[in-house]
Amino acid sequence: MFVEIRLHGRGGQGIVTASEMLIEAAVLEGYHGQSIPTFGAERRGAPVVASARISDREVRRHGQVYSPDFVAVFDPLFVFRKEVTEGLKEGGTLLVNHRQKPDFPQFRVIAIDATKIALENGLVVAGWAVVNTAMLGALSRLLGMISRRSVEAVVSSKWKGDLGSKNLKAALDAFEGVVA
Amino acid sequence: MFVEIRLHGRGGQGIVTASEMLIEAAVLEGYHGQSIPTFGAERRGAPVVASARISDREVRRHGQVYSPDFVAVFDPLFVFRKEVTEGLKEGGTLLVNHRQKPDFPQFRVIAIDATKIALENGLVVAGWAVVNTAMLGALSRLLGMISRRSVEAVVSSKWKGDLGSKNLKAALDAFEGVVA
Amino acid sequence: MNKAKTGRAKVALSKPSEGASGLTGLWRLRRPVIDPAKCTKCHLCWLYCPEGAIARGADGAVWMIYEYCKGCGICSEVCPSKSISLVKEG
Amino acid sequence: MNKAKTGRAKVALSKPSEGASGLTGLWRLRRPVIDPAKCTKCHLCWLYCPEGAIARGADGAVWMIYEYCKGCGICSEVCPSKSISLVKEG
Amino acid sequence: MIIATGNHAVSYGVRAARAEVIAAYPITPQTQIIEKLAELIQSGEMRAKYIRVESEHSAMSACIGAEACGARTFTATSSHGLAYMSEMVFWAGMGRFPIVMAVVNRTLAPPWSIWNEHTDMLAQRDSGWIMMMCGSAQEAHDTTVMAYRIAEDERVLQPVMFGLDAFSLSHTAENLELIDQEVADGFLPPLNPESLPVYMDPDNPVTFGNLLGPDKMMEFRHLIKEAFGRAKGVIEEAAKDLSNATGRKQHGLIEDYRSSDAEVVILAMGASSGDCKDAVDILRDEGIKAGMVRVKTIRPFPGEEIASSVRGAKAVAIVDRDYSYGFGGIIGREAASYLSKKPLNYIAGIGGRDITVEDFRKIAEDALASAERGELGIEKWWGMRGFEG
Amino acid sequence: MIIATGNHAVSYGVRAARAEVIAAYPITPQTQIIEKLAELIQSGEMRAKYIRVESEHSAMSACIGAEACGARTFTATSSHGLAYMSEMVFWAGMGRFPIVMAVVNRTLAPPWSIWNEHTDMLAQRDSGWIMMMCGSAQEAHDTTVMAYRIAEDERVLQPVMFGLDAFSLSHTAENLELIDQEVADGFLPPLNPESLPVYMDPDNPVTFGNLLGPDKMMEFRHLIKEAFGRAKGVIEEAAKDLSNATGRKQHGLIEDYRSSDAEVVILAMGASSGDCKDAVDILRDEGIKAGMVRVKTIRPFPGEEIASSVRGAKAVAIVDRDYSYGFGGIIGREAASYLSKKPLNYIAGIGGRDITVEDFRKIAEDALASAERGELGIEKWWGMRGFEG
Amino acid sequence: MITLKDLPVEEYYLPGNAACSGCASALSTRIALKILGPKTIVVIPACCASVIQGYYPKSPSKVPIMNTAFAATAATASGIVAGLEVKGRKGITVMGWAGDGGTADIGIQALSGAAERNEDFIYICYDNEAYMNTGTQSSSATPRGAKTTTAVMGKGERKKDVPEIMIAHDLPYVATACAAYPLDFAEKVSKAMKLKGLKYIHLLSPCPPGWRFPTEKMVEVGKAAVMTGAWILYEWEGGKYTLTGPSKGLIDKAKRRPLKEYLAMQGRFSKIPEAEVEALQRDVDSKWEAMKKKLGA
Amino acid sequence: MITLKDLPVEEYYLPGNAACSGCASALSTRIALKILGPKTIVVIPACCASVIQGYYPKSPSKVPIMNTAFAATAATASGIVAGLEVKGRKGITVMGWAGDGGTADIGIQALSGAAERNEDFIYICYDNEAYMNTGTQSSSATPRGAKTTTAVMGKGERKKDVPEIMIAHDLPYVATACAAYPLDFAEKVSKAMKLKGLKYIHLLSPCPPGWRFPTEKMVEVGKAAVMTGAWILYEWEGGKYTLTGPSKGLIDKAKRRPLKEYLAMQGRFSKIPEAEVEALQRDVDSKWEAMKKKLGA
Ligand SMILES: Cc1ncc(C[n+]2csc(CCOP(=O)(O)OP(=O)(O)O)c2C)c(N)n1
Ligand SMILES: Cc1ncc(C[n+]2csc(CCOP(=O)(O)OP(=O)(O)O)c2C)c(N)n1
Ligand code: SF4
Ligand code: SF4
Ligand code: SF4
Ligand code: SF4
Ligand code: SF4
Ligand code: SF4
Ligand SMILES: [Mg+2]
Ligand SMILES: [Mg+2]
Repeated sequence: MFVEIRLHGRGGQGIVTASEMLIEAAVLEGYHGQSIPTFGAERRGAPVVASARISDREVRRHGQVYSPDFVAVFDPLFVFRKEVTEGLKEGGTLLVNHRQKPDFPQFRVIAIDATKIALENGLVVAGWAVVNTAMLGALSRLLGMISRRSVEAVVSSKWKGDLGSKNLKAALDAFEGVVA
Repeated sequence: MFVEIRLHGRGGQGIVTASEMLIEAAVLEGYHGQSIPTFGAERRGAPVVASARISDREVRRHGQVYSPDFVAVFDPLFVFRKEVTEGLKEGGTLLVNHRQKPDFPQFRVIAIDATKIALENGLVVAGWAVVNTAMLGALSRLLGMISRRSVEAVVSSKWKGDLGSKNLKAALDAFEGVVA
Repeated sequence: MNKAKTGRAKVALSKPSEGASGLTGLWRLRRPVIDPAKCTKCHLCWLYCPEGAIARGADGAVWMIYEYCKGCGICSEVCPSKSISLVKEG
Repeated sequence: MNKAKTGRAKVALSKPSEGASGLTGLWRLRRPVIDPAKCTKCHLCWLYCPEGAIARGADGAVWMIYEYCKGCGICSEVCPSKSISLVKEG
Repeated sequence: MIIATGNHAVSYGVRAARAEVIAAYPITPQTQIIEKLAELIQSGEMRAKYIRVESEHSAMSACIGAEACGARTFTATSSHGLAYMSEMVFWAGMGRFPIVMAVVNRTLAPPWSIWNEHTDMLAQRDSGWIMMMCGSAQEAHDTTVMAYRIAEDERVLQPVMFGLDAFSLSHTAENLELIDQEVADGFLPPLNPESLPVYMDPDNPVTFGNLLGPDKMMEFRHLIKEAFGRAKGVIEEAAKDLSNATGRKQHGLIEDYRSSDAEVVILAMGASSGDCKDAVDILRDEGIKAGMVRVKTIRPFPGEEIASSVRGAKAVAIVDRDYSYGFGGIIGREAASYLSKKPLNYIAGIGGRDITVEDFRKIAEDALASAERGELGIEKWWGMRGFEG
Repeated sequence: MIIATGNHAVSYGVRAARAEVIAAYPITPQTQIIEKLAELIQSGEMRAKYIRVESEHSAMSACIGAEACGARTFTATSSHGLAYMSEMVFWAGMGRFPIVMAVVNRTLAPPWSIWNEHTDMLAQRDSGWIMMMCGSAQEAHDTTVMAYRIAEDERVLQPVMFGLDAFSLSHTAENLELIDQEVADGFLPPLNPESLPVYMDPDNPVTFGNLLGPDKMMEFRHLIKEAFGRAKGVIEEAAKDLSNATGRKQHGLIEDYRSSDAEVVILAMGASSGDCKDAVDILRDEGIKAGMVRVKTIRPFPGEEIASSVRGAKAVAIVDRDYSYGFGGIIGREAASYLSKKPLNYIAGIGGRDITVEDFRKIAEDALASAERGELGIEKWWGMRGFEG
Repeated sequence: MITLKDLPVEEYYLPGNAACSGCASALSTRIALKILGPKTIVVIPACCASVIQGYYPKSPSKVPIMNTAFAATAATASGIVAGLEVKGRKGITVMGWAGDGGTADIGIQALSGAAERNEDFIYICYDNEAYMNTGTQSSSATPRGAKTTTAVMGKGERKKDVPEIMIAHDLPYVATACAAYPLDFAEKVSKAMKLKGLKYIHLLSPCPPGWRFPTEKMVEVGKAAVMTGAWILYEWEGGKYTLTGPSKGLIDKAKRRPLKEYLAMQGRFSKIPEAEVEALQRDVDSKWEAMKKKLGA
Repeated sequence: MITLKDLPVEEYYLPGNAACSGCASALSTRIALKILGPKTIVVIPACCASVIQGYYPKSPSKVPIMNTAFAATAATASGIVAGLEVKGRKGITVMGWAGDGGTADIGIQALSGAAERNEDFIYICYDNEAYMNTGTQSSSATPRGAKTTTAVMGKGERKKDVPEIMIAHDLPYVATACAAYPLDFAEKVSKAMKLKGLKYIHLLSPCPPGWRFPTEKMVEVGKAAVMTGAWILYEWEGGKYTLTGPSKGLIDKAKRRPLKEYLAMQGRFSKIPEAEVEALQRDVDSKWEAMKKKLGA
């Protein structure tokens, strides 16, 4: 088993956190994982990318992910940017934070309104809907190898108290709500 | 022709200047020359050494002089220090600034009272008798290949005015006065 | 490349251009919108816009260059006549 | 050397010693000489000697450590009773 | 098992090693290391003093001062920071202060670039430091602890720096098993001030560093040379001991990967060595006898070890993510000086470009083909793109 | 014909080259160079601006700034000064500022030592500078002028540093023929701002040095690599032109001395190469076919040139007055990477010890004997003394 | 006095650059270049201002920028001044533009050296009170109490007073400014431009992500710094101090707003203990006492 | 007040060292160590004081000396302080001893950094007003008019005022001293030793070969520096300036000897034009005017 995932979002949207939590969850499931930020001088709001790998053996390679099996788009505005689907394998999964499902015939496209979930759970910081936990939940579910329990464990260990329960709720709402 | 010379004196006594003037004079005679200070962190008053080479061909080597043909001792007090005669070739010339000729049977020893010549010519700076021009004169004469005219030229180009004539007088007094 | 081939040296030199970092308007979460009726043409918004993303017309009217406006909201805060409102993007 | 052989590391470390730069008295051109008769044992010469080359006896008498005295002449200058004269060396 | 970036893996290693004084200056992509350490110290999880110095030159100077008083010290830097402290890097090396430093390898400007290249660290290779290079977050963690053991070993007593590839290792989060504190303590005894070459003690006053004339300097420098000679054994020993203590295979001088019977051996270094291993496996599956040798230790340079590992190969492809202008790939040429058959030198990943599994696969093929054509001893810039800059 | 120290020979060379901005910081044994320049400028004998900077880092920074405005610049330093400016040395190299710098080679501390060793300059060998090494005061003078021609050549446009051995060359006064100003002006045209890679001009505003991602950096760095490739030809051309202009034989990449038929060739560098020549003559007189090859240029490294010069020899003895701990003599190992037969590497003169004519004679004999015993590829520390430090 | 109308409409620092939304430093660059005009060469070390330029092959700057190493701003500028001089290139203003880290910490040696030589350029330190480009580590200009990634409980030491240090160098002109008062700043840049020698301006630059406040509050935060007296606007010329802008009216402590209003606006001072707030308030008060003395008031 | 009798007879800096005959710096090292005593660690960068130690394997120092690189004094000392602290080694005084070049020029970054962190050591700058160890090149502390090998016509710029710069760092203690007044200096070292944090003393150190005067005149030259007012002896503590020693009596210009007496004693000011002497005299006078203000006098 060797899965490569790429996350697209904006600086400040927490895609690196999401990708790290994702592989933390994978590790709880006994997998090896890797979370790779592409790092530049990007500021809050600018487009950023992170990637992740999950494998049943040690992940040895350290290059970027060029041909992901999964792509997750955290920002509704980014869905149609061309770098988003670049290299995505045919038949690969494209998870988008969007109210409705965009049309990409060559991919398995799944939409989830992570922004709504975030807002419903009161996850707003400085005007930003914090979508990363919702996206984490949805992505975990779609990947198939990550259990609800692991998502729960990872989110709960990251945030405590009120913030913890809000994030947990968002992650689980998405985990349950995502429709493949 | 290849002659190696070593000069012993104190920091501040001008042995590097003397050795440079010596080879300047040699160059005027058409020779190649080299003047090598041994440089340390020595202060005014501490023992110092310089060496020189005169040759009819380009002097290519840059190492210190270990087996001089000539040794000149600028400071009366240093005459019996052991490093002074170290390496001096048998039969080599030992020129000392001293009132009387010390006894070194294996060398050709020549004494000149350079201090007296300096004082006579009013060459005193901060309580120091400036003996380097007198020593230059004597050494040039002993080397054989440097003419009175070259000594004159070198000293005159180095100092002008009153100081120039005092130094010139000292150098020539010594040139003439030294008894081989 | 030609220059390099013929031996002309070359280092990376950047040329002045708007949008050197792309259409930074994309970074925006909130859009500043001017109400021309309220605007007194005082130009304080222009003065304070960190981005230089507010243009001034010959008649003194001001407008946002949305390609680049990052949506900081400063113009709205400094406007003495409260002519600029911030509208959520997307 | 033994230590180095057995693998014990070693850098150059210097130990405190008088005459670290040799018998610096040799550098001297003038020798300070005290006239004990004039000396009031005020110890200003001791205070001001840059070299620390003036010793003080139990009775307050001072003398030069000629091995190291560089002959600067400062002691002579600072002596209020003019007890120190400078005598040419050699 | 936790998840941590290569940088944090280093911070945790520093904690496990019980470093006592940390003096560091921020620079991308090293900041995570020191931010985590500051947090561990200020939250009381780690007993150490953090000196917020005003530059890297001062960081290394402070480490030297602290080490001279018997404290175990740590610093971390990158690229310009390392170049800026270079004078003191030599000072620590020639003064034999067993400091440990992490270097996140980044391209030197101009123009500004924050991405991966190894030239920054390699440029310090004459400084009297033991130099190592990590291949994974786990190795970064383990190497941190090992570095102190090597540096402070009485047979060595030289500082140790180790490299992490910018971002691809420094910021990539991976599985990480922390070394238990007891295991660390067993493996790494406390620093014994008595063993330090320089120890500032008013009760036993010495002057360190005053002038040394040409009469003895060479002999003192020869002692350093000897220490580096012994270091090879000490490194292997430390790797073996830590392997035993942690149950994880630790590498000392080099790592051999399927190279014993290989026809083409790639000499790789750093995080991309993992990509290289994947390429080797693919090539093997395709029937090509490929292998890899990884340079774990750069100083002392494992020239003989490399030579013996690649002896049987038809082609040796040395991949350098660094360059010495007017000379060549640094590892490539250094290794070549030990090899009887000329290797091929591939310059790749300069300025942060990825070296992918596919690149390694193609490099191996290219090297084999070149060898068959008898074209050896050649340097190739790999992965160059069209250039209309 | 005058008499001048190696240092003053450089100062006069700088005057002949009409350098316009000099920014330098004093350090033994370089001080004579800049003191003479300050004197020439302040007495009105030379038209230039002297910037009394507060450190070497600032010296190089100021040179970079001045060069970027079209001024011909110069600096000089040594050992710690060079290490302290290292970051800016790379800046000048990667930024392609055709600055010229004299380096008086001195041992790096601790302990403090002001004497001759080449490690200081060699430690900068990855910085993108052309590097040369002088053998006499005359060569120091001539090389100063040549350096500007090479640096500013449109095929090169990289900075040039050249070395002088501390004291044995820097402070030794020798016969010196000054280059006539007209000859210098003919040989070295004025710096053309148009040709500068970086020129700060508000009428044509560019930004120099802002971020460059991994997408193009490698291509820009490859341009530097190419410049170094072309530099070999440019150096030889400059040497030939200056030979013609001055009537003095100038050396470009290497100097061959009686090596064509030699059985034993010594590879030497710097001022002691003269002692080596004397040794070669003595050996020849004794019937031993000895020869010398001198490394004049270090970057670009004349590996092929050396290899072809020593091809016929039974034994090649490379004498290094430098050392890379945990590796070996730097020139020795760099050259070895080009040689098919392994050379012998003699480490000598570390920390300022003299390498005498007698030393070279014995090294040649030792190398021949070793070769006969089949003992090659060995490193020997030469001239070690009893050590009870 | 420079008024809004005096500022040219032309932008020399173009929109679409890489500054964070709400960046005071970007704003001030814009303003400074409007005053200095096109005949300017700017020297910038490693800092946010180098990253704001974005990536090759584009730059927002219509005037030439010489990026240089972190410690090298003032030395590089010295070289540029010398190069222009020997080449007879007149009428070009040279400006160093560096962060607080690049000024107060690693760059102070070069700055102090250039100051003593009285090199002819303008040096502007935009002070966002931490190493922002690398993610908010403490610098020597970080104020006491502020949390950074290397001072997770708040910094223990006081802010280094760089303008005072520069005054001790006896320069032709030293001034403080604040990005929230662009016209006051513009006035000072304009004054500096007309003098020969080294002119130093220390500009407080509120930084939304680093100080942790919403982007739209940048001007308000900057004004609060001045109105609470935490930051004093003044000029120093010919040995004489002069307060400028709103600081003129704040000598009387009663006119100053309580410091805690300023602190409360910023996340970096969150959860700061009351006792610490009082200590900081005392620091402010005593700084004003000292200023009063200097003013001879 | 410390009197001659309070000074221990024991020498911690032994005779037979490599200082020049008549060296004020060597004298002052002797005095400082008498006050600090054996429980001291001294940090010395490249300078005359490093060379004065002579060659391995001997050293004149009875207290440990850590020689360090030229720019690194204050940072090395910071590390030593930290090392002692974490190892629980108490009761040891750390002293940095550096020349004016190593303080005012290349060392100012590290010093300024340590000052802001308020590291617990004493920093003494012995100021011989040039790079003496390398043969008298100008430093930023070289006074205007003085000839050096890099300013053959005399330096054009004024002396950098390092004590004022350190005062701007708001240290626990800053003082000036002069080697010709060893007891005044001893008093200041003794005071510094008792305070925590960074204490800075700037010691004028007449240098016979560098300033070109006969060795025996060292004390006289030093006294002339003070009595002409060219060098002011003062302390600064808790924001307050206090004149010490003979400087106390020199506020009134009439009490000060004319500067030219001081200049005339030294070869480095030989042939200085009369106009320049007057300008230098005005500098002195205005420095005193400024001092009067600071004293609140
Ligand atoms: C020698 C060196 N050390 C460290 C760095 C990393 N670095 C780049 S920018 C920066 C922070 C700059 O802080 P400041 O000067 O305050 O400017 P700001 O980023 O806050 O605007 C640091 C630490 C570097 N580029 N060079
Ligand atoms: C980085 C570096 N640059 C230059 C030097 C050379 N150097 C050694 S001592 C010295 C002069 C020191 O001057 P100062 O600090 O005033 O002390 P002084 O010698 O006058 O007592 C210089 C320039 C050095 N050792 N290191
Ligand atoms: S929101 Fe900010 S960037 Fe946009 S126009 Fe207003 S001030 Fe400018
Ligand atoms: S600040 Fe408001 S009133 Fe003034 S010009 Fe802008 S929109 Fe109009
Ligand atoms: S002459 Fe100088 S060194 Fe000698 S005792 Fe007197 S003061 Fe001391
Ligand atoms: S200074 Fe004079 S009076 Fe005083 S102790 Fe010395 S010799 Fe005696
Ligand atoms: S971090 Fe602060 S100073 Fe830097 S660009 Fe962003 S807002 Fe501006
Ligand atoms: S040069 Fe001056 S400061 Fe240096 S040792 Fe000599 S007298 Fe002392
Ligand atoms: Mg900042
Ligand atoms: Mg000095």
